[in-house]
Amino acid sequence: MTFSGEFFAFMALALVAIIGGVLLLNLNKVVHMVVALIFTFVSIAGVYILLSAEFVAAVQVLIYSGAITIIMLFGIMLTKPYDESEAKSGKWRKILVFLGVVGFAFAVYLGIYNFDIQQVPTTLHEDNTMQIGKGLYTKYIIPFEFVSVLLLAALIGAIVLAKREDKEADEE
Amino acid sequence: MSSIPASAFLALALILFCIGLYGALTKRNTVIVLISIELMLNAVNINLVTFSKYGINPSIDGQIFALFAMAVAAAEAAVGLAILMALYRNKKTVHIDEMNEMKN
Amino acid sequence: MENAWLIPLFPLLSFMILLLIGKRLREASAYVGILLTLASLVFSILVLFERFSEPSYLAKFNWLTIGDLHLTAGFEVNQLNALMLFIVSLVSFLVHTYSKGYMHGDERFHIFYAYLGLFTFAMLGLVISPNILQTYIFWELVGVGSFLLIGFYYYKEEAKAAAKKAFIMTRIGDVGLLIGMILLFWQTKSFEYSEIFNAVEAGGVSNTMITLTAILIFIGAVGKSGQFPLHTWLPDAMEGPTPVSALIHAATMVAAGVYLVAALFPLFTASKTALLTVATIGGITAIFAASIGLVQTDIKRVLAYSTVSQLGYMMLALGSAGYVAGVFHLMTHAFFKALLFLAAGSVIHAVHTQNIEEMGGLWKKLKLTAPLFLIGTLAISGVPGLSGFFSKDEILVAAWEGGHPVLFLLALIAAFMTAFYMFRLFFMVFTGEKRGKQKDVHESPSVMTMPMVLLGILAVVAGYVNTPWFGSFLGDWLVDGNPALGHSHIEGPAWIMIAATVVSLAGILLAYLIYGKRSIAPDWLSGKGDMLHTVLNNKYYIDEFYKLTVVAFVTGFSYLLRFIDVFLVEGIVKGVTGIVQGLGRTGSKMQSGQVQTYGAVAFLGLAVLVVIYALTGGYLR
Amino acid sequence: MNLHSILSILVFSPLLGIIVLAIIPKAQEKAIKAVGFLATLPALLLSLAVYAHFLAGKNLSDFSVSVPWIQFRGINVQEPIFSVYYELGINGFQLLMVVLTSVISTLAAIGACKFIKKEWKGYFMLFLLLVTGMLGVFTAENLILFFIFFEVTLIPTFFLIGKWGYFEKEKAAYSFLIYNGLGSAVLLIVIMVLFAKTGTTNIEMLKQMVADPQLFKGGFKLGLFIALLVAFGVKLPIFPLHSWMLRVHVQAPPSVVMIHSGILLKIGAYGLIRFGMGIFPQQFEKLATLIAILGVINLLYGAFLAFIQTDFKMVLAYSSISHMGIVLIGLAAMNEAGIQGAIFQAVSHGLISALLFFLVGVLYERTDTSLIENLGGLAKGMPLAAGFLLAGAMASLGLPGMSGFVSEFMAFLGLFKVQPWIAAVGTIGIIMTAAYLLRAVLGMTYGKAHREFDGVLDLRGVELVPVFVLMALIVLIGVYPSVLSSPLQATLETIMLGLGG
Repeated sequence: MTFSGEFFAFMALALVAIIGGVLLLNLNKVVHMVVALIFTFVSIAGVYILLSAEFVAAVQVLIYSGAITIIMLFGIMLTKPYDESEAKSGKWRKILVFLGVVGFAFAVYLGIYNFDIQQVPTTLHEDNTMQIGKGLYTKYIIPFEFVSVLLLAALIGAIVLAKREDKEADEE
Repeated sequence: MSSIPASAFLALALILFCIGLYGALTKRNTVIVLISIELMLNAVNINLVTFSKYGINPSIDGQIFALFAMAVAAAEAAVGLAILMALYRNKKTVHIDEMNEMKN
Repeated sequence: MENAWLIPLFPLLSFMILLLIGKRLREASAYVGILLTLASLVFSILVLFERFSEPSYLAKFNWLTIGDLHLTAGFEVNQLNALMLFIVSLVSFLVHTYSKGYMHGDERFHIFYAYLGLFTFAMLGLVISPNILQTYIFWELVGVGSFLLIGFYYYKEEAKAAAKKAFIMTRIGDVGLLIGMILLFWQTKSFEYSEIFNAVEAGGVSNTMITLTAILIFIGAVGKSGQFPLHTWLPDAMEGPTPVSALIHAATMVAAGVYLVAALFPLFTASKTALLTVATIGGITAIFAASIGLVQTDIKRVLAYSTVSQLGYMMLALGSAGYVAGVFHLMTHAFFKALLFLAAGSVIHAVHTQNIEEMGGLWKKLKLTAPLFLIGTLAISGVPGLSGFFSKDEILVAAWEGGHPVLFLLALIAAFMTAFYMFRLFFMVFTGEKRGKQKDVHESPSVMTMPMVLLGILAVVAGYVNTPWFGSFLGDWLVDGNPALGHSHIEGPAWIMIAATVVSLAGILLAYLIYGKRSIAPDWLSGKGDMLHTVLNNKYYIDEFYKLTVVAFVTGFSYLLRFIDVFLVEGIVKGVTGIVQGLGRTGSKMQSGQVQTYGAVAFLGLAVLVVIYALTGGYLR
Repeated sequence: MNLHSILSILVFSPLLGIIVLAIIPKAQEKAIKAVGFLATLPALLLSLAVYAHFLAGKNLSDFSVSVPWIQFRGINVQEPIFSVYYELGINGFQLLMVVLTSVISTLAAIGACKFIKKEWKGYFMLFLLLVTGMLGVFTAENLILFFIFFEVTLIPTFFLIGKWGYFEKEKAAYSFLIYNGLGSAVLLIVIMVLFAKTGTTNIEMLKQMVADPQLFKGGFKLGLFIALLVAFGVKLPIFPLHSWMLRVHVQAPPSVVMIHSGILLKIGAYGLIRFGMGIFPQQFEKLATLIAILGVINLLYGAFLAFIQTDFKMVLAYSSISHMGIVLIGLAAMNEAGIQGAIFQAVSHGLISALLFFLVGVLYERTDTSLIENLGGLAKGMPLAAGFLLAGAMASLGLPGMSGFVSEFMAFLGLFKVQPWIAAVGTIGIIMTAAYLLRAVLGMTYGKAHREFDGVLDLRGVELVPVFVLMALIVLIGVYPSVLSSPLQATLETIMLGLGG
C-alpha cells in the first residue's frame, strides 16, 4: 500500500461518510440527521469516482443527495417528528441489536479481511457514460424497461396513498 | 490500477451497512428508519461498483446494477413516504413502536 | 381303534346341530344329544374291548409348524385312555338321558343339551390326547363347558358368581400347567407324552427341572380337581343344574386332574418331592373337605365336599405311587358319585329344595330313588362288597406302603368322616319325620331313574374288576407293558382292610345314632354356635381369606394403577401439553405487531448464524 | 392378467369407490352405503386371490412391482444421487396383514352401514381412503412409500373420529392426531437419516446396507432403533404412550374402532417386526430384555386396569393394551415361536377386537349405554348377542380352539425359552385376562336384568354377517393354525437369518 493521493482521498471520503453515518444516529433533531446524511451520500459519490464510475457518482448526487433527501425533508415537515415521548422497550433492544450488529460486522469483516482479489487493468473510466448507455440499451434493455414500469407504479402508488381521501377531507 | 485494495471499499461498505442496520432496527422515528434503509442500500451499491472494477473480469455490469438499485431505491423511498403519510394521518404519530396494527 | 377319533366328534356334532337348529327342535333336542352320545358310548365300548386284545394305537398329524418345531395333534388309545373313554361316554350318555326328565320344561332346553355336547366333546378329546399340548387345549375346553353349565341359570346372581369363580380358579391352576408344560417342552423338545417320558428316563432333564415341572403341572390338576387350596369353586359350582354336577363335578371333569397326574405318572415318579407334594395335598384335601362336609346342610354341597375329599384320596393314591389304586378309585368314584348326584337330583326334582333340613321321610315316597341313593352311600362309605370298598382299600394300602403313616392316618380319619356325613345325609333326607313343606312328592319319571339304576348296578359291581380276592384284572391290564407305572397290585397287611371296614361302619353307626335313631343329640359333637361348628360351617373361612388377600390385593393394585394412569401418565401428558400451550401463549404475546422488533429478532438470528459460520467455517464438526 | 399390477389394483381399488361416491348426491343414503360396501370388495377378492395363489404353491414375489418414481440429481451428475422407487411387494407376513385388512374393512363397512347415522357420503369417502392407506402400508416395499401410506391412514382416521364419534370426539381425535403425529415425525426422522446415509429406502437393500459396520456405528444404530421403537410404540401402544388409544376406543364410532383396533394398532406390530427386527436385528437383540419387560408391563398394566373399569369400552381398550403386550413378549423372545406368536397375536387380536367392538356397537345402538352396571341380564333380551359376546371374550382370554390361545401360547412358549422369569411374571396376565373379561361380560349378560330389555332387538339380518365371519375366522385359526403359519415360514426364516439364528 502506498500513500498516494488516491489513498488520501479515499481516507478522507470514507471518514466523512462514516462520520455522517454516526451523526445520523446520534443527532437529536431529525433535520440535522438528514443533513448529516447528505454528507454521507456525497462522500459516497466521491468513492464512486475513485472506483472509476463517474456516471454513477453523478446519479448518486442527483438522486440521493438531491431527490431522496428532499423527499425525506418533506416527510419530516409534513409530520410531527418532534414528539418526545419515551420509547417503551428501548434500552435492551438497543444493546442486543448493537451486539448483533457488531458480531455481524466482525463475521463479515473476517471474510473481507481474507479477501484478496486479483486486479486487472480496466477501461471503465474511458467513456464511462457511453459504456453504461450501451449496456443499458442493449444487454439490459428489458430490466431497464421494467424499471420504468416500476417507477410508474411507484409514482401512482405514492399518489394514491398520500392523497387525502375525499371523505377525510370533508371531515376535517 | 488502483493503489487502494478492494477490501478497503468493502470495509467502508460494511461499516455503512452496519450503521444503517442499527439505525433501522433501533430508531423510533419512521423517517429515520427509512433513511437508514437508504443508507444500507447505498452500502450495497458501493459493493456493486467495487466489484465492477475489481476482480478477474471487470465490467460495466456492476455499475449498471447500481443504477438499477438506485432507481428501485428511489421508488421505494417515494412509496415508503407515501405510506408514512397515510399512516400519520390515521394515527397522528410517526413512531414506529406505535404502529402495531398487525398485533395478534 | 383307528376310528377312535370319531368318539369325541359325535358330541361336537350334537353341539353344532343344537346350536344351529336347536331352537326349532325344542325338547326333541334331547334325542339328538342322547343318540349321538350313545354312538360315542358304543364306539368307546368297542375301543375298550379292542384294547383288551390289541396294543396301543397312536395317530398324529402336523398341527402347527413353528420354524423347525412341528407341533402335532392326534389321538392315542392306551389302557388309561380307553378306560376313561368308556367312563366318560357312559356317564355322559346316562346324564344326557337323565336330563331329558330333569330339564323338562326349561326354556333353554336345547342350549343345555348343546352345552352338554360341547362338554362331552371336550372331555372325550381330553382323554384321547396323545400329547400334553392337546391335553391342555381340551383341558381348557372342558373348563369352558363346565363354566357354561354352571352358569346355565344365568339370571341367578349366585350362578353367575359361581361360574366366574370356577373359571378363574381353574385358570389359576391352568397357568401352572401351562408353565410346566412349556418348561418341559424346552427341556425335552416335545409335547408328546412318550417322548417326554423317554427324555426323563434317559436323564435328559435335570432333577430340579423334573420336580419343578411336575409340581407346576400338578397345580393344574389341583385347580381342575378342586384340591386344596384351589377347591373353593367346586362347592359353589353346585349352582348348576344337578345333572351337570353329576357329569362334570363328580364323574368326569374334576377327575381330569387325577387323569392328568396319572397320564404323566412316569414324570412324577421321577421326582420324590413331586410325589410327596401330590400325596400331601391329596391327604390334606381328603380330610379337610370331609370335615367341612360334616356340617353342610345343602344336599348338593355335601356331595360336592365329598367329591373334593374323594379326589384328594385319588391324589393321595397317586402320590403314594399307587397308580392302579388312583385310577381304580377314579373309576368307581365316577359311578357311585354320579349315581349319588343323579339321585340327589331326583330328590330335588321331587321336593324342590336343596336344604336337607327341609327334607326327611322320603324313603316311602321315593321308592326307587331312595334305595339307589343308599347303594351310592354304602359304596362311598366303603362298606365291604361294594365298589368303593375295594378302591378305597387299595388307596389305604398304597398310602401305608408308600411310607406315609401320617397320610395313611389322615385317610383313615377321612374315611370315617365320609361314612358319617354320607349317612347323616341319607338319614336326614330319607328317614324320620317329614319336615318343611313338601307337596305332592312323587317319584321321577323312568327316563331319570333308568340311568340311576344302571349306575347303581355299576356302583355295586365295578369294584370286582380289581379285588384282593378275585384277582386284580384291572391293575394287571393298566400297567401291562409299562413298568414305570408301578405294580398292578400292592400287597398290604390284612389289618388295613379290617381297619377300613371298622372305621366306615363306625361312621355309619354314629350317623345312625345321631340322625337315624336320634339317641344322641345332633349337637352332641358340636353344638351350634360352637367355634368348631362355625369354622366348619364357614368352610374354614377360605373364601373370606381369599377375598381379604387376593381379591383385595388385585383390586387395590388396580386402583393404584388407575391412580398412576390417571395422574401420572395422564399428568405427564397434560404437563407436556401445558408446556406447549404455555409456549404458544408466550409466543403469541411476542407477536406485538411491531415490525421493528420482528426485524430485530430476525436479524439477531441471522447474526448468530453468521457468527457461528465465521467461527467454525461451515458445517458443524 | 399381469401379476405385477395386481397389488397396485388391490391397494388403489377403494379409491374407485371414492370417485363414484363423489358423483352420488348426498341424500341418497342407500346408494352411498352400497357403494361404500362394494368398494371394499375388490380388495377383499384380490387379497383372497393372492392367498389362493400362495396356497397353489406359487411364488409371492411374482407380485412385486418396482417403477422409478422420484429422483434427485446433482447438477452435473447423470446418475441420480437419490432415487425413490414405487415399490409394492408382498411376502407371507404382509399377505396375512393384507387379508386381515381387507376382511375387516369389508366388515367394518357393513358395520358402518348400521352405526353411522349421518353424512354417509363423507364417512365412506374417508373410510375408503383409510382402507387404501392401510393396504398400502402393508404392501409398501420402501420406507418413503410406507411413510406416505402411513400418513394416509392418519388423516382420515382423525376426521372419522372427530366427526362421527361420541361426546368427547374432538378431544379423542386431537389426542390421536398429536400422539400419532409425533410418532410419525420420529419415524420420518429415522427414514430420512437412513435415506441420507444409504441413498436408498428399499427395505431389502437397507437390511444389507445397515448391517455394514462401515456405514453405521453400533451406537448410532441403537439410537435409530430406539427411535423406531418409540415411533411404532405409540401406534402399538407401549405402556406410557397409550393414553390416546383409550380415548379413541371409547369415543370413536364402533365401525372406526373395528378398523382402528383391528388394523391400525397392528401397524405398530408390523413396523416393529418388519423394520425394527428386519433392519436392526442386533439392536433388537440388545434391547430384547427391555422389550420383554415392557411387554409384561403392558400385559399386566392393561389387565389390572381393565379389571376395575366400569365402561365396557374401557375394558376393551385396556384389554387391547394388554394384548399388545403379548405381541411385545413374543417379539422379545427372538425365536421362531415368539415371533410367530406375535404375528398370530396381531392377526388374532385384530379379528377378536373387531368382533367385540362390533358387538359393543350393536349394544350401544340398542341400549344407549356401554356401562357394565347399566346392562346386566342381557342374555335374556339378546341371547345371540350375549352368546357371541361371551364367545368373543373367551377367544380374547385365550381359550384353546380359538385364535387367541394359539398366539398367546406361542408367545409364551418363545419367551419361556429365553427369559423364563419374566415370562412367569407375565403369566399372571393370563389369569387377570380371564378375571377382567368374565367380570365385564358376565356383568353385562348374566345376572338379573337391571331394567327391561323387552323392546330390545337381538342381532339380526345383516348384523349377523360380520359376527359370523369373524367368529368363523377366529375358530378356524384356533383349530387349524396352519392357515396362518404356512405363509409365515419363509418370512420367519428371513428374520431368523437376520438375527443370526
